[in-house]
Amino acid sequence: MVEVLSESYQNKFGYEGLTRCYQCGNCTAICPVSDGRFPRRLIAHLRWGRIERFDEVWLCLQCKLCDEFCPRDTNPSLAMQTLKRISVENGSVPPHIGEFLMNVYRRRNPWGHSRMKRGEWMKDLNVPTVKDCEFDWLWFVGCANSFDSRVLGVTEKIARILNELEISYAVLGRDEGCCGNDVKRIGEDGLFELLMEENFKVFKRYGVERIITHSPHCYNTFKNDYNIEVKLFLELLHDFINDGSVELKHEFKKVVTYHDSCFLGRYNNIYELPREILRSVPGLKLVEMRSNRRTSICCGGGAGNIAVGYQGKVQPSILRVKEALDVNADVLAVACPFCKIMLEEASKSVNCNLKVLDVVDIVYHSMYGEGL
Amino acid sequence: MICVIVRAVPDLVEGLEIEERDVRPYRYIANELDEYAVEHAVSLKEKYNERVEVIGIASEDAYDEIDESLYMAIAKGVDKAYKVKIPKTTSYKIADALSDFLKKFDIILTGTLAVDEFYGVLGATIADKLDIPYVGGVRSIEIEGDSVIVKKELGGGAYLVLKVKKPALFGILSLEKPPRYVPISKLRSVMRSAEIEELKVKVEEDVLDVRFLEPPKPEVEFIDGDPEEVAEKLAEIIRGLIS
Amino acid sequence: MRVGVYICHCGFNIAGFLDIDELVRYAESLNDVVIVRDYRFMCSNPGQELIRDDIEKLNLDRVVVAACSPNLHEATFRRVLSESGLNPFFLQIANIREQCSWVHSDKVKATEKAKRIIRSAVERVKHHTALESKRVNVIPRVLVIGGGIAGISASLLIAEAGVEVYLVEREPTIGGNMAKFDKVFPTLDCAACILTPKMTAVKENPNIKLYTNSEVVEVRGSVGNFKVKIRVKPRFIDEDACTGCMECVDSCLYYPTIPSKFDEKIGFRKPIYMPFPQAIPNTPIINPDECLYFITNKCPMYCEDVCEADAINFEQEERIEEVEVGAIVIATGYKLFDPSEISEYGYGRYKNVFTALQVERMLNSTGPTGGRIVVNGREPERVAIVHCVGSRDERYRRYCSRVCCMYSLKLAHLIKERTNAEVYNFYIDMRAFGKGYEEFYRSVLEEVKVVRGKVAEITDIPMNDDERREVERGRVIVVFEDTLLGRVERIPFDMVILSPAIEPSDGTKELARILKVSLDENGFFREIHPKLAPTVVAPGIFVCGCAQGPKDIQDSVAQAESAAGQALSMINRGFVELEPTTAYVDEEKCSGCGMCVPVCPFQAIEVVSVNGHVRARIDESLCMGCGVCAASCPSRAIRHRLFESETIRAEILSLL
Amino acid sequence: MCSGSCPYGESLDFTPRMLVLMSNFGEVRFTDTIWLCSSCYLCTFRCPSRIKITDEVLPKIREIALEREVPEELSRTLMNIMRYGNPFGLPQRERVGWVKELEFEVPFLEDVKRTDVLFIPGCYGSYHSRCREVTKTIARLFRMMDLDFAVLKGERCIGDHCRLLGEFGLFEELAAKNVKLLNRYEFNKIVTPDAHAFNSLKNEYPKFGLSANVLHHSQFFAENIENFEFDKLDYKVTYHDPCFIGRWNGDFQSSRIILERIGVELVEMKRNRENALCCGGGGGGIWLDSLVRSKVKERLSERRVREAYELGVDVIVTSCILDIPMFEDAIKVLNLDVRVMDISEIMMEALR
Repeated sequence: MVEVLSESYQNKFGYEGLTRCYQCGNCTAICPVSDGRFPRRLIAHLRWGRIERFDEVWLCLQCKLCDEFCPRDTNPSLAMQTLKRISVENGSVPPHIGEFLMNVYRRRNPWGHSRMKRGEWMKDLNVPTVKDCEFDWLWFVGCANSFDSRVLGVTEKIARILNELEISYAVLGRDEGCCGNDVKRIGEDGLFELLMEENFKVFKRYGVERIITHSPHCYNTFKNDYNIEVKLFLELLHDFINDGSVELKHEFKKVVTYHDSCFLGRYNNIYELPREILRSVPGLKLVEMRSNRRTSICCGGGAGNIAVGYQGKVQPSILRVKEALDVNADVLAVACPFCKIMLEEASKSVNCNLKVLDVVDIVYHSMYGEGL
Repeated sequence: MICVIVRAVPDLVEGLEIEERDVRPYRYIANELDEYAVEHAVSLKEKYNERVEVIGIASEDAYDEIDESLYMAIAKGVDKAYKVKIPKTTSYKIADALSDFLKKFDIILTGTLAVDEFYGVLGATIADKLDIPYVGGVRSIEIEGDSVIVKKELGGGAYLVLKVKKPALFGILSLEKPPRYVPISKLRSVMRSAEIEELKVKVEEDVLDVRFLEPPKPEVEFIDGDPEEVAEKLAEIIRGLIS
Repeated sequence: MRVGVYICHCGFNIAGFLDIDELVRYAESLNDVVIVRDYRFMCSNPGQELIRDDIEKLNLDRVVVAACSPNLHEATFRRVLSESGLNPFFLQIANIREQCSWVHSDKVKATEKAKRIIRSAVERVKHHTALESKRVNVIPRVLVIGGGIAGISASLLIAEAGVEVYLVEREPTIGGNMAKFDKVFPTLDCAACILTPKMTAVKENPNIKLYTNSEVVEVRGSVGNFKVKIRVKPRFIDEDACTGCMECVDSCLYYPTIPSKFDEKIGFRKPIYMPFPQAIPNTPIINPDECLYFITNKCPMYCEDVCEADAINFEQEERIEEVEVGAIVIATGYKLFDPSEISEYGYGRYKNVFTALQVERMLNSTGPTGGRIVVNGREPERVAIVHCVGSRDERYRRYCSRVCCMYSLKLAHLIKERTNAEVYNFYIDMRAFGKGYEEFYRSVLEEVKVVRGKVAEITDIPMNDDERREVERGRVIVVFEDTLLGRVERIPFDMVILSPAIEPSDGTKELARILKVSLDENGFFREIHPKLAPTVVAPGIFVCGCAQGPKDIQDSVAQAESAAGQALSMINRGFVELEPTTAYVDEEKCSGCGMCVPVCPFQAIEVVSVNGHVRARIDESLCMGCGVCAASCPSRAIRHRLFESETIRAEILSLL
Repeated sequence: MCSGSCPYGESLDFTPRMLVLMSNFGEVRFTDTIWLCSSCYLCTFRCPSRIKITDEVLPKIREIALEREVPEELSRTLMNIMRYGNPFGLPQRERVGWVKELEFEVPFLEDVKRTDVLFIPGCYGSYHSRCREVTKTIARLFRMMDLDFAVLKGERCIGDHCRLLGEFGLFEELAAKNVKLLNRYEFNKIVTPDAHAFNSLKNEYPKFGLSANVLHHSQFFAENIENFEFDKLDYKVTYHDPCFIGRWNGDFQSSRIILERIGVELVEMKRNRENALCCGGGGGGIWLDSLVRSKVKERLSERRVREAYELGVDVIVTSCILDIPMFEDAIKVLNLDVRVMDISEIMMEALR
């Protein structure tokens, strides 16, 4: 479908960076997953006001790497998000993204697990729910940490740490929904609003004012889209390590490299926090990969790709694992459940000894000397 | 005119609550194959500009939950939606009840089967009541004058291409491409503006008792140990089976 | 003789390619060479100091500098010689950069060639004789040719310094092309608001003598002392008497049907007309080729009747005025390339296709449409602006016309503002190089579409029914490839504006011939050096504005004032030093045949009677030292200072 | 510029500009739209940087394409040229079959050894039944002029299409053979009605050692127009500039001189002279009809015929022998009522 728009095309798309673009192609060159057809070329299309069906737009992971390299502040990732939004509005969504969205819509999680089972992870744990106690903080567990067996261990560890630190918190259990961060990145604004309204309703019902979360995806959307007070679990951890409430007694004698999550790093400028935590673990040697901090590459799990895996030819997770191997790291530390899922799979598929661990895993080990 | 019959069925993902004389689903959703039928009807509308109507049938419990699927059908392009409340009953009674309403349509689509009706007779029964042809297991439909050309799946990748005179009823089994995605904002605006007409039809209740027959648990034995031990045990078991 | 040889490394320009040590060793072996030195930059102060010291301490009497072209630093090293008490002409430059290190690929052979060049310079310099430079007084008046913004700026600056200026303009009014504009980029100032005060200032300045409707027909003499003939064509209206009331124009019974040159042929005028209301001089003009009085002699001559100032004078005749000036400033400006040469663009064939200047006139409130953009009787809804029409094109003009990108953007902005049409700019490369230009480009980007891709064709042949309808609506179809998308597109437009190349004004060649200066490969006046003397064309002749090459108003004014400064500096000094390398006549040998007289391009030779014998005589103040006469003389009576036969012979023999 | 100029530009997967870029980068990608180019030279003619797209860039990429994937109809034709020396796969002795159909004898250069004018009809002029009529007409006109002319029995395909198709090996072989044959005999000039043969003989064969004065028949007749007395023809005609005569060899005038002399009413199509639209037959296009049909909405020949027809002319006059089958086919497809004539045929008609 071709639409030629004559007037105020930029307003229509709600993307102002458009006219600033001078088509240098930096974004395309830097993009780890681009096949050369985006973002530059698609911005040219947008500029023209000609919108057609672009299947390649779904290769974009919304990792914002291109934004970092744009000399004109064009925010190509926003252009990609805009194009995705237009595609969604026209109903042209590739099957794997459609499935992701339908799962979130029907079951409030990307995998299509039963909503009833959201609280199952805490069956044997002593985790307070909002229904049965007073609390200061709501721990928003997040979809991955609630369902995915690969990161459930992290969830359990967080629960134990929270309990032992005697923090006044509670979880929503079965009432927890999906934060909608990736739904928004896909451009499904209607669904995002639905989720946001629903979440706010739940927050109001239980008097939630402040949120702790471990997932950078939840953190990002709560902070920037919901505008609600939110704290990253790692921030909490960092504070406790600093004031001595958390004692890191056990040595972790490994070479560790840290992979920046896009939603912590480029989206929210949190680069040093996880690194400081890692540095305070005794025995740990922190090394940096070739691309780190601002230039870090994505794990491939963003923008709706977490449920079925990234569909492109280039698997960024594998690139990332190779980078970690290049610096002879034993452990690839992550701070995001999505990254953990993607990178762990990549590490298995390249058949190497690289262990992918959450920062929480490492801290937990250092605190209790177990759990690895 | 095309009509699609959409049934509300238990959402198996959410699970069931099994009681003494009843099976209670936590939640209902539209039968997946019926949604495929909607998809087919909408593409026919796009291709041949046919009017498409949809009728949702749901039990007392599912009567509200069927709405969402009907609205989604409207968002996809269906012209009108009806719904009918039915008690616990068999396909034969449903067919009886609906045949009057369905007379005016020349193409009727529905899922070949449903998760609560694996024997797949609803379509066939209705066709029988209306005295029109029925083809099940359909993958694709094209209209050619007053006939319809359908591809029926035979399994193993084989197809049967049939030419059927209208009116006819087709049981849909699959899609050629995945169902289209409906943006939620569109769905929500449809929910605000469109209306679902409630069809008052008298359906006799004739199912009195639903029981859950628990299948016997198969005996599973995990063999532990190092490979040699495991092999030893395994060999023993196989020997036992053979002799 | 004591010759010193100085070999310059010129950074890596020479030393990076030639074997300097080898050259030094070789030069030391030459006869009469007493010292050979090499240095990184001989032209720098320490380099010059080396030569000075040696002349003093080693008593050198000849110097050879092996370096770059003599065009660059011959003057520098001559000064070094004369400061050290040596005659400056005891110098020879061996050009081992332009003629050697820059142009060869074989290092060994190039070094060998450099040796020869140095040897020949050494042999030649020994034959040099002492020459004295002559001083010539400078006439404190300046001729400015061309009354556009460059000519006006130069004239005003010179006149304000109290120096008399003759400003010669070919058209009936000054103002040039800038007077046609509506607004100027990037500030979007009103062009008239900038220009008209300056035009009036020209008129009012007592030091400026304005000749409009006039041409320079002959220039004799040389720097400091030019004799110029100006042809003043009749205007048939007395400029001094005329009040500019325009009654005569109104009364003329001829309908305005003649395409106006000033309005780029989209507006029409009568045979008696004023190009535009703010014209300077504010006097109409009668074109005798169109006026009924001149053609048929049967005209009621209402114009004469209505003129209360009695300014109309049908008897006016062409006259030649002679003036003497010390310096000349060329400011002849540009004209647009004729896009009808590019047949695929259909200029002249389609009513929808315009040149940028035509659109400037349309946009101008004093223009033929009163500032409205009209195509086929209505406002366009979609407008294409095509950059680089004829520029950067091997088939037409190879150079970049430099201003088109910006004025095209300006037109895009103005059209968007006036008509709210959809505007597309088709460019190859967007060149927004000046101060504030990039910002302007960015702001225009917000409102127009820019497409990278040269328009291939403008056509009215439809490909399908949609296009047929568009063509029937009076649109033309523009075919192009969007090279950023790699897709060929066809889009119908109401209006297509071509931004043609800038090329030298008509008559540039003729003027170059009159002034005896050279043009570059593109037909613009050639400056002596693009960096060292960007405004100097020849001694005493300066160039500014688009006569030197395409440029925008800012640069034209800056260059005009630079040229004015050059002229003023010369006049302020009061004299110029003439190269003594002129030709002279050996009266013993001269037979007075007169062969040399017609070949001299500077009219410096005449045949006179000396003691009853007919002899050629060379006016050395006019001689530019070209040597044509010496070559033409059958009895070898004309010789040339510094280029005596023996000198050249020595030079050539040592090369072999 | 090039891509926008290309008459098939919108149908190309890789536009001429991209081909130039590819050959600069040395990385070649293509699809079968590479065969659409009918070597009309518009891109090359308009190129602001004077890049020889038609003559160099495209054939080089096609040469690579030939090694990978060739449309079936093309490979068959090239095979025929290689085996039989003509694209039709007809025997060599049939090449001069048309001579027997004439009412007078035409000498063979192989027999007479020397002649004034060597007449080379080219493959289409020799084998194609409609084009043969043109060949015979030209021979008759020569006869009327009492011209000393002869034809060759042993000539092979001149091969201009092979060159433009990137089949350089075949072209070189053909050229070498033909030059060897030609250099054996004496003649003053070569006249050919095939614009493609004309181009190759004039511009490419000198590289293989031919030094001959080559004329197109329109040029030859224009030069000798005084030898004919015409009756005024009451036709309204338009003239189609063949790409190889007009754009590429700069001769827009010869045929128009003849037409003016005949006295027909000549109206010009909108795209004329250097902007003329190609008939679509060049660069192998005449052999690739089904490929072209599958790739484009309307073939060039159809576009061109329609353009001419809209002028309301009786006859489309052309001077390239390939145009006749191309246009006549298009006229049949479009079901129009207009004739196509070679310049020689209209001369002959005016003589009667």
